[in-house]
Amino acid sequence: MVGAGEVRAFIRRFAELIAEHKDELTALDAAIGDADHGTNMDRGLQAALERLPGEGATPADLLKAVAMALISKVGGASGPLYGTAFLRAAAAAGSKTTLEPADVAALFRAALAGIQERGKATTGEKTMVDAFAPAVEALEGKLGQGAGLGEALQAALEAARKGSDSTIPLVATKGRASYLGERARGHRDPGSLSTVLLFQAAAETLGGAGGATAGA
Amino acid sequence: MVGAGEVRAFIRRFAELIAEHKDELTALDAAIGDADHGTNMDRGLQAALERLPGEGATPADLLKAVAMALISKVGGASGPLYGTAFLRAAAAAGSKTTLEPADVAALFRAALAGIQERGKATTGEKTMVDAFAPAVEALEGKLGQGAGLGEALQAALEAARKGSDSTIPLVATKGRASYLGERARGHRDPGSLSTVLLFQAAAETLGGAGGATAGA
Amino acid sequence: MKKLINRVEAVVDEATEGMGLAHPDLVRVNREPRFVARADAPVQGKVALISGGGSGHEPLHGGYVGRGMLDAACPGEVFTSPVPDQMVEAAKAVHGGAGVLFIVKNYTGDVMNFELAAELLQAEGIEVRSVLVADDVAVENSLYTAGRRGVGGTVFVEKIAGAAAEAGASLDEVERIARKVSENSRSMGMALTSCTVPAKGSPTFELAEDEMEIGIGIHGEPGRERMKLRSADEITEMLAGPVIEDLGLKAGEQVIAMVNGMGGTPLMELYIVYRKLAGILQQRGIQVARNLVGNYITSLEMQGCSITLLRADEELIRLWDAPVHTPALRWGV
Amino acid sequence: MKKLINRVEAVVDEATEGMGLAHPDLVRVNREPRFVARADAPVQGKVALISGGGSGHEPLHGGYVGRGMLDAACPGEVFTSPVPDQMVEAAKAVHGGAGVLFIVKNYTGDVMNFELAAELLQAEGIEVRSVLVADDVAVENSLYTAGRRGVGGTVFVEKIAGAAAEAGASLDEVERIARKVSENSRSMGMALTSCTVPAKGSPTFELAEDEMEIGIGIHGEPGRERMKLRSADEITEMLAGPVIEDLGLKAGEQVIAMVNGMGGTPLMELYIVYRKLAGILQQRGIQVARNLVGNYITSLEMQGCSITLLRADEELIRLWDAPVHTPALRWGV
Ligand SMILES: Nc1ncnc2c1ncn2[C@@H]1O[C@H](COP(=O)(O)OP(=O)(O)O)[C@@H](O)[C@H]1O
Ligand SMILES: Nc1ncnc2c1ncn2[C@@H]1O[C@H](COP(=O)(O)OP(=O)(O)O)[C@@H](O)[C@H]1O
Ligand SMILES: [Mg+2]
Ligand SMILES: [Mg+2]
Ligand SMILES: [Mg+2]
Ligand SMILES: [Mg+2]
Repeated sequence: MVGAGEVRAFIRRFAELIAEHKDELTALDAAIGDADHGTNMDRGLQAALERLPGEGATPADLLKAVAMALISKVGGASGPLYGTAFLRAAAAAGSKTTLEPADVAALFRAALAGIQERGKATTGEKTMVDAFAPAVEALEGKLGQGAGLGEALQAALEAARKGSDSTIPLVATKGRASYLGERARGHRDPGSLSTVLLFQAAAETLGGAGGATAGA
Repeated sequence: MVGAGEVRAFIRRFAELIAEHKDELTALDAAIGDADHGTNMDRGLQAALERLPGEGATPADLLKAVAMALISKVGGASGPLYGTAFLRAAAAAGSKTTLEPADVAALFRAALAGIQERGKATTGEKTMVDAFAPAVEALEGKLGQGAGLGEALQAALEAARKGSDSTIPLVATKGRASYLGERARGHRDPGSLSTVLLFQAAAETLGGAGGATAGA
Repeated sequence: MKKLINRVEAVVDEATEGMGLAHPDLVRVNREPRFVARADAPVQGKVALISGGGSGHEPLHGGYVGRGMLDAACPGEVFTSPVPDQMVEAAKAVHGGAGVLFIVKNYTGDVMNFELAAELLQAEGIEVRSVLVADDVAVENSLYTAGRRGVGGTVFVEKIAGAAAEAGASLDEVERIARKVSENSRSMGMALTSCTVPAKGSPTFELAEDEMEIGIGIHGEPGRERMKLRSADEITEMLAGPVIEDLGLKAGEQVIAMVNGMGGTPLMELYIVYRKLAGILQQRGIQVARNLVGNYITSLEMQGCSITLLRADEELIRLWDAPVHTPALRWGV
Repeated sequence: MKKLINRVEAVVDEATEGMGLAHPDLVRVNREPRFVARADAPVQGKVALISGGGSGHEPLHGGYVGRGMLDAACPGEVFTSPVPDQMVEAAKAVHGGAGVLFIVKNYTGDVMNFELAAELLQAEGIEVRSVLVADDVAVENSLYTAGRRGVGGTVFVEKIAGAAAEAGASLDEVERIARKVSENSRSMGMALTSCTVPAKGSPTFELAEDEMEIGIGIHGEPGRERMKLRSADEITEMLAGPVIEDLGLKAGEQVIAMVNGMGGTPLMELYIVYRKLAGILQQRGIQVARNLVGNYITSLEMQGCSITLLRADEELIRLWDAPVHTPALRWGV
């Protein structure tokens, strides 16, 4: 089961993974965007870590703190998008202090809905949605088949990875990469990689015993 | 003896040599000046060729045309300096239609005086004067010893070359190179090389039979 | 990376602070959250114009704060749109009770952050409208893209809508004018060199010594096409042609024209481009009513230029000529 | 070489022509010989101010032709001083019967060409005086050099002497003011990158990725010293220190300050430098009465900056504030 401790570990691990992949994310953005996705996400998540509420905070409190940090520190497209995602996840978590596997799935579903409302992208437009949507579907699918949360999150991560890979041959129709037309082909969408990292953090920290490398 | 034909050949050859060494002159100026000496001199001498008066012109007419072209086309330090030199040479030639060796020497002496009046440089300041002054002295010296004009001009050329070499280790106290202080050491003064070319043109065209490669 | 900076993280704060120190009579800099406001704001009864966007486009937007132009500018990190907090606090600081107009360059990030800010301000009872600038003809229409980028036309919208607001026009009227300018502006840009985002430390793209990018934006994004370097006259034709076509300019019409440098281009070269542009327009019977030649909306130290044309009528020219007094644009005062 | 140009030989002519096309209300361009004159010249009874020099420093000098500043500017080839013909014809075209003042940057070539022009004009009965600008503290005094170079102080001399002339001052008086400004101005500059003279086609010097030149002039000459790159604050100290020392500025004095870009430096970086300069001056009790931050006297596309300070008093500030209307400097109009 997922409590505030796991959510906190998830947030820490996401921040850690973004920091580790900061240059890679920025390099991807340099190829088809404006060379700031890694810097943006890192700035936002570092701010989130500073603002995380202490003992007694609910999962929703923690997720909302991340949302507000991302909205008020990132700027760019990814700030409002991930910010809205965390805000919707917080709303879905409500006042619960522990989350069942189905709650976790609902939370990611709400996050995806937030991203799509804010950004108006569907899959195939070469954005983070291409990783996020299949990941949420895999998570729900696996849980529906009776798998444990750990296994389901692992499947979500793999789906996110595949989804991110699927952006490589695409032409973009949303975000900055859309300005490039055909020239965007052959490059991975940077936002789809940060989404992979989000699901990696989730798989490592929210999946119970399976989450071996849960945050420091 | 030197008539208008030889003077015309001298001017043509000087222009030709400058054109050939244009990039080298500019490269020298790039090291300790502002990268335009070759372009400047070439622009001026091409203009001079266009303006050269035709048949019936005296040596003075020809020299004056070069002076006016240099003054009105070169700009920079070298324009007024060489312009004044040719103007004074024209004045020294007066209305003569042929010039004796002593007249030729007087003409170069007048040119040097013009450069020094306009630019206020003496030898050792890392300028064209370092090539021009010893060349004129060598010319006068050789003629004084009874040598022919060809031999004397050859000596002048060698003195100019030595004089130009002597600028290499110097710190400059006139012209742009003076701004560099110690950093000017180790570089040849570009104006001293254009002066060498002037004496090379003279040796090849004004020295009588010795002037083998006289102009096209 | 060679830049006159101290720490990479402090670039925008220090530059904004420097602008405040240089122009204390014109602007006031707020640090947390970061915005640049008119020194005499709020001007009671006047519609407040607020713009903003990623930094690195200076003088846009901070340099256009002052009498007859913007009431506030919100500088984001380099090439990153500002966050909603900035627009919210700026609006609270400068609005004079007659409503707020956001001038937003059409980029996903800018649009979403200004949208969030507008939602927050409406919730506090401050009326906010937004006008998008989307003038870059290098981008296909929004069926295939996030929509055209906002580039040079932004300068025209800020100047002309600013003049309307200064003259006391209502929010409806200022919005109408801003839209009119936005809809009648088109731009296209090119790059000879890339630029280096301080936080990244190396050039965003690489161009060979004989290559150029045509159809670039203002964020060091690669353009639509890379091609061999051409002469200034040919480049000017490649930029001006699509702009004129897309605007559908006809003989007898008037324009306000801008030849804009990308930050690292000598003025001499911009005048060479303007020379050709003037020739092209004259040949087509299009009259240049007013013009700007210089660095007005840049991409850090990028070398290159853009051309912007605004179809102008008497109303727009009158507002263009109205006094303006900002750090970067000044006349009539 | 990457430049927005057509033919190397046509660069200066085409840029000058472009400037004329962009500002027909302010200037008139003469082609043979090349000069830029005030559109309303000759102004009868007014002292005519004429300057000139190598091109590549735009907006200097052509951008400063107009009401309250220069009557004519004579652009030479890139980094090459103009020829006497240009000054002679310009003077004949713009002098209004009250004499001519040449404003000459102290370079051997400029000095000699203006000298020749003055001799020719005097012979025609036109009274000509010359004021040398020699404000670059990076150069040792004239015992060891051709004398200090004329750099940023030139902008101040042209503005302030221009205001005096516009106000109807006599030749004696305009000359006195110009000398006063020249004697009270000091500058120092630095480069992060070299620049490429079109006719040469490759950079004048090479700087490693972690090097800079301190004490450069405005012709792409190497400076007095090459050193490792430092922070903007340290660089500002290295430039401002010698300028303040050499002027002997004391607490309580006032200055007009300029942070000038060399052509390829983003405005953002210039404001970072200005921020530090303002701090240094404040700490010493020196008051900045007025300032300029931007590209005012450049070296083609060079990246770098220079700092110029002018010791100012009420007379100079009053003339500084007087209306000016030129392509590059405008206020009060
Ligand atoms: N409309 C959109 N919907 C979903 N995701 C988007 C949209 N636009 C952009 N993105 C995502 O945002 C990422 C870029 O984020 P970032 O570089 O931080 O912002 P910016 O593009 O403003 O510089 C893209 O890689 C893409 O995944
Ligand atoms: N005062 C002077 N007297 C004599 N020669 C000089 C003087 N100043 C400069 N020169 C010569 O002029 C040359 C430079 O000419 P050039 O590059 O054409 O002009 P500029 O220095 O104006 O660019 C120098 O190499 C030097 O030989
Ligand atoms: Mg980005
Ligand atoms: Mg030179
Ligand atoms: Mg961005
Ligand atoms: Mg020169």
